[in-house]
Amino acid sequence: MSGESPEGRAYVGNINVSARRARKLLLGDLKLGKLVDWGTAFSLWPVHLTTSCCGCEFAAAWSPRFDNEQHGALPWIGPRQTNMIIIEGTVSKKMACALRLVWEQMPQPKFAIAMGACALDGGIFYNSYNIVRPWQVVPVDVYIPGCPPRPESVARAIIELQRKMRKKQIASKFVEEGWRPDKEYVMPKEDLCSWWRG
Amino acid sequence: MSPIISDIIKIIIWPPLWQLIVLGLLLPLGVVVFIIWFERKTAARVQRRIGPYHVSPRIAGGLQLVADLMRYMFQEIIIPKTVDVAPFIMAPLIALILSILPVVAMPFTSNASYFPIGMRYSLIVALALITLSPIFVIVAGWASNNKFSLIGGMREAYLITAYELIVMVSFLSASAATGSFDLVKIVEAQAGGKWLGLLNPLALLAALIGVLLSTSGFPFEIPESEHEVVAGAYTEYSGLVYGINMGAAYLKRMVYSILIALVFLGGWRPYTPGPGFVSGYLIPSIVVFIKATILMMIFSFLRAVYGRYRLDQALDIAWKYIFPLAVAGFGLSLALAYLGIY
Amino acid sequence: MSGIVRGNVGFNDLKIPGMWSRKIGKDLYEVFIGPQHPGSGHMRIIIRIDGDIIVEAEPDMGYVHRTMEKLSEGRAWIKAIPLFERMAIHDACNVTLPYVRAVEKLLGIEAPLRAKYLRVLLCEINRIAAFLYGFGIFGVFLGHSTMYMWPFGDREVWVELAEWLTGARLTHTYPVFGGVRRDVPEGFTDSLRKAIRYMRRRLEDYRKIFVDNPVIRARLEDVGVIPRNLAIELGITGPNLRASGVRYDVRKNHPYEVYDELDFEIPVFQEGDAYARVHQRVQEILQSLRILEQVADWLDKHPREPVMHERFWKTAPPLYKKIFQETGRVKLGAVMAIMKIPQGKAYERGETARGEISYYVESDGGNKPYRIRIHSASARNALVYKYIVPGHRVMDLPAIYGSIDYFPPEADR
Amino acid sequence: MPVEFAEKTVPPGRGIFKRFKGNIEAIAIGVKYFFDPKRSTLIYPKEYIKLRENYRGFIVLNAKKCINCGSCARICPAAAMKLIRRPYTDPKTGKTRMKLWPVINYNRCIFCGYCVDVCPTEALHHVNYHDVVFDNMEEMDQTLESFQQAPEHPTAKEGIPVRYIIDEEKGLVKVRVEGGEQ
Amino acid sequence: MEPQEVVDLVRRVLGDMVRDVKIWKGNDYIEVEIDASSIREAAARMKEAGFDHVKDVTAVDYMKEGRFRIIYNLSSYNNFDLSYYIVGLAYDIPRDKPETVSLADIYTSAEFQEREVYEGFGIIFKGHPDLKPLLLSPPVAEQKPLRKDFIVREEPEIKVEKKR
Repeated sequence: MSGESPEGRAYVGNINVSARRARKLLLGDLKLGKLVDWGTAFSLWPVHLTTSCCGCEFAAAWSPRFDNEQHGALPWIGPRQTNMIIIEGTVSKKMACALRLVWEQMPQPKFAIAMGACALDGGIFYNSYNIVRPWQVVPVDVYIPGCPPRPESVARAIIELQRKMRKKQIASKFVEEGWRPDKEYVMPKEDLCSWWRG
Repeated sequence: MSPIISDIIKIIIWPPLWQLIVLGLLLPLGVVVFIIWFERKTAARVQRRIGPYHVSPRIAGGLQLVADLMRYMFQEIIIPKTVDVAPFIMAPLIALILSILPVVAMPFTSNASYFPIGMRYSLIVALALITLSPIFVIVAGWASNNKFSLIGGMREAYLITAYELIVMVSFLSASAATGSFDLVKIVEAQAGGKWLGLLNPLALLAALIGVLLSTSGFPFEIPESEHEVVAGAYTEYSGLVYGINMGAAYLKRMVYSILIALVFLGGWRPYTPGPGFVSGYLIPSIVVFIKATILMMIFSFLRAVYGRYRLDQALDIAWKYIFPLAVAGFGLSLALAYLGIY
Repeated sequence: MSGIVRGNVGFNDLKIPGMWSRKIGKDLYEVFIGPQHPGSGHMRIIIRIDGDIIVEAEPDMGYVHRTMEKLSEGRAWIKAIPLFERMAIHDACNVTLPYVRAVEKLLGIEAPLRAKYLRVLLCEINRIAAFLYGFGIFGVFLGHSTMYMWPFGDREVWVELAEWLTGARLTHTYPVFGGVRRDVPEGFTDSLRKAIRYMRRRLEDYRKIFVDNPVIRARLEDVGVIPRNLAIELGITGPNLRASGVRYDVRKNHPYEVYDELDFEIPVFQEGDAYARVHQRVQEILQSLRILEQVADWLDKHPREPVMHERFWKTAPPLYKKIFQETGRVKLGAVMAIMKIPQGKAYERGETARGEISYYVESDGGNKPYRIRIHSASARNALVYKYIVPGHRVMDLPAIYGSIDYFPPEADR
Repeated sequence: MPVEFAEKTVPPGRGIFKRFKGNIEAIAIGVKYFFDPKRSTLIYPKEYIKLRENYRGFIVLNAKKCINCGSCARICPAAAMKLIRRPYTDPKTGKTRMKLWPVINYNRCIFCGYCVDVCPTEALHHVNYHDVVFDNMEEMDQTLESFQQAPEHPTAKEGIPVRYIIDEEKGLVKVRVEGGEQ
Repeated sequence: MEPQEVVDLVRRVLGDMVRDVKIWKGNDYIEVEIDASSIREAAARMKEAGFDHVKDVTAVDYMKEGRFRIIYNLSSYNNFDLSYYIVGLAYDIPRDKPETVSLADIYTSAEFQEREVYEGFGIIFKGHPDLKPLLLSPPVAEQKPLRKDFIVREEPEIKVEKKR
């Protein structure tokens, strides 16, 4: 709670140092990395940011017929409690700022799935003056083609992400080595949010 | 048996320790894990889908909560710059402790050697402790320095005024009937099938609705109503602290359910506790917990059937209908006492 | 609902029920609802609240504005069909049909009768699916998660039918200039009839768990009342308009395709509150089912015949005709991509699930549109937030939002 | 056909009895579906939907049939289909000339099926699956070689194919169909 | 009601404000051209005549002729016969001085649409209660994207293959 202190002299109340130590103990010494990967893989909660019309299929992907909750994914309301974002289609210039703000509000480790042609290379709106490519705004892990993709594709993307996470141990690496660096952003925040109010 | 082992066993079944660690912490936590899983699966079943599954296909996704817990454990805990850090962190922890604390006043058996803390006013103490934790929801909402958190906290504050009285009056109607504030005596008075809930359904109904109001269960899930105030007072919480918040809410409901099971549903009856640890303590507590779990399941089921009331409607219902109902229940209890049934 | 004022008075004279006037002071609390917010979808509503009462509400739209009007000016005529479809992909046929009809009007052609029936078929399937979508969103706004899941599950029945008919779940791109792209497959009408009977049965379940649920009634009755005059003044449309007692439906007032040959009625409710809008949608689903039954009967009675206008089908090579006879798939002529449309203006309207959509199409005789102006149902309904929401409580906002059935991509175009 | 508008009113619902009945009905229907959910959920990687033959999935080029007319690229609304210059050896005459071949970019493709429908020789066709995801965007930009075969369908190896049929009682009913590699 | 009757009605209501009337293809769209100066008066009269709401408000940029045409498409909800027709109340303003008057106080349904025309074409509606961009963010709206001199480029059909 009080500012930085040299490593090893953690006194009661310094959360950062205590967290670092706990992280070292649990992941380095106790080798809980696989458990972390397993837990994170089966608890990918996408944040409820509907950027565009792929939201229809996103909603259908959690409908009784496809029910992605079976993979442990539960669309959740606030960004603070989630760890995944599914970019559902076009991101307009106005929404891009919101997307970045939501992404920044999410706790690490976090992942992004780009859904639909618009989220990849603009789709049918490739030459529109009011859209941005989502991979310029946030670092994307899995891409789903289609306009809109089928709900199974969303499930397939989640499975793919789970597989990647457990194979490459992404989540535990994030936790152990610190977070995903910010330099992966293609577009700086000033470009996106210069006009934002709120 | 060597004396050391028997000493260890004695320590384990030493009533205060058993009560606090096993019944007060571990068993409720286990039940909460089960109930959250049950809630998701029930909702899924009513909604014609399957719910959590692939995490452990053989036990129908029973490990889902463990996975969620693992994620929460290792997620970054964000403390925004604008929050008041000390209350922001402390509020959920205190709320969690206060949610479980009422268990110290709750006996799970009539066998006096296994009372946690023997006291004559255990019902009053339990109710008093239960009603402390909402204060810290308001503190959490205030400390978060977020508009939605503040609104959520204020909603909780509004609702406290409504449900506090209902809960008090409806639970105290048991004292009115049995003439005692001691939970043991209240349960023992219900022996022989004279469950207060059956003889005085008005008070039971009022208590159930009061519990729904106070634990923000459907249809009164207003403080965390996600479509206006995102996550209510918990909007800014992330990682493990948010998990603690959620756990505290369920533990509170668990404690309320235990209290209802004791006061209205005959406690450990129809089982009659005997001497010794197993028959004098273990089985009666399991009976109580089963009753409480069934109540929790009913509360969970309502999520699948109801939407949520508006804030003013909830207050309206609470004051205009449920409070008179609770008072009527109290009157009925007095009548029962006058007739000499207890 | 005695507060509704009838008669020909202007907006300023209206006494709006629930309107709570108070001088706006300094102690207002400004809350931004959206765009990341489950209670607003991809738009933002800026509300200023005093206690629990909303004093001012200001919709901040455009988070999904994809500049369709401008993009259509740079593309061939036929490429605008999938473009406009993205406005409301779960209501695709209804949204694109008026554009296709406007261009057909400029060309001076009309689709063959069978194509008209097929268009109506997909329109009504889309309409039901879109209503169910709206119900689902509405349910979750009121915290009723089962009412989210059930309509979304039953919507899959209609999506499945549409997929069978057109080959895509949502973005059918079904009507094209002069006709449609597929004929009905074998056994389609039997499944359609089963789906109709199933839907009628399910509506009873919806009534029990949602429409007649006392919690839902309490949330919706006398909330978001749009009086008749105000509804006309604001120019809102669709089920919201009819729930306020205005007798207006493009399918009746300006019949297109074969709607004037079909036997159906338009329900009109007088109350104008959120609850009436729910009932309005239930009744409209029933009427759509009625239309579908008639269309299924017609399709059963009539054999497969070309579903493309003579002008495009006459010159089709034998291979195309063989493919159509075998699979029902209509091959498009290469002329479609480079077609020039005669100079002129056309205005065409259509009734989507959310209300009226209108296209103003202007051609300068080239192979690209000169100007297309779209005004969609949700864009018309957006005014409701500014004029109806103030005076209500904060928790009424999701109820009103859901009952309006607002779909941001459609509003933002 | 006369114009029909039917005036309706909302059924009354106030009063203790009506409210009580409403509550009971709601809980009863919940209990009914709790015991008999009539569900048809697809357990996804273990089962996959075998889509109908006319489904507009990924697009495959049959280069033997292609006459290099370029109609597909001209009609593509998303500019996903592009023409590239590649040498072509005519098997009959043995002459090598530059020709324009279509390639598709799945970053853009909106699966509208215009290209397939406009192709005069049926050189393009859809495959009936769609649930493929990619790790990067370069993979999705097809070359002429990769455009001649569809992307790999991962679920076909993992699961069993099912199809949904419409039922009066249950809505959608899952039935097992032939196919799949397992 | 025949289209000619609607034309007669419009002529009767608007009197000599009408410059030109055209019935477009399909016989349901009637374009009435009036003077830019008399638009408020015309709109008020049309509203009294039963055209109670605005279907849409739009502008068309005739760049070569140096003018914007602003069109208010009116229709009726109350009158069943009139509701079949759309009457487009059109007037021209010069392209180099894009200013006109707002009808938002006469037709509330035009309020948001005038904001849309404002952001797309940069046409200023005087007297509008809250004239600011509706859909676009301010930096994009400054470019006046719906004008014809703002060009969005289509990609060519032939791809220049990258060396791999």
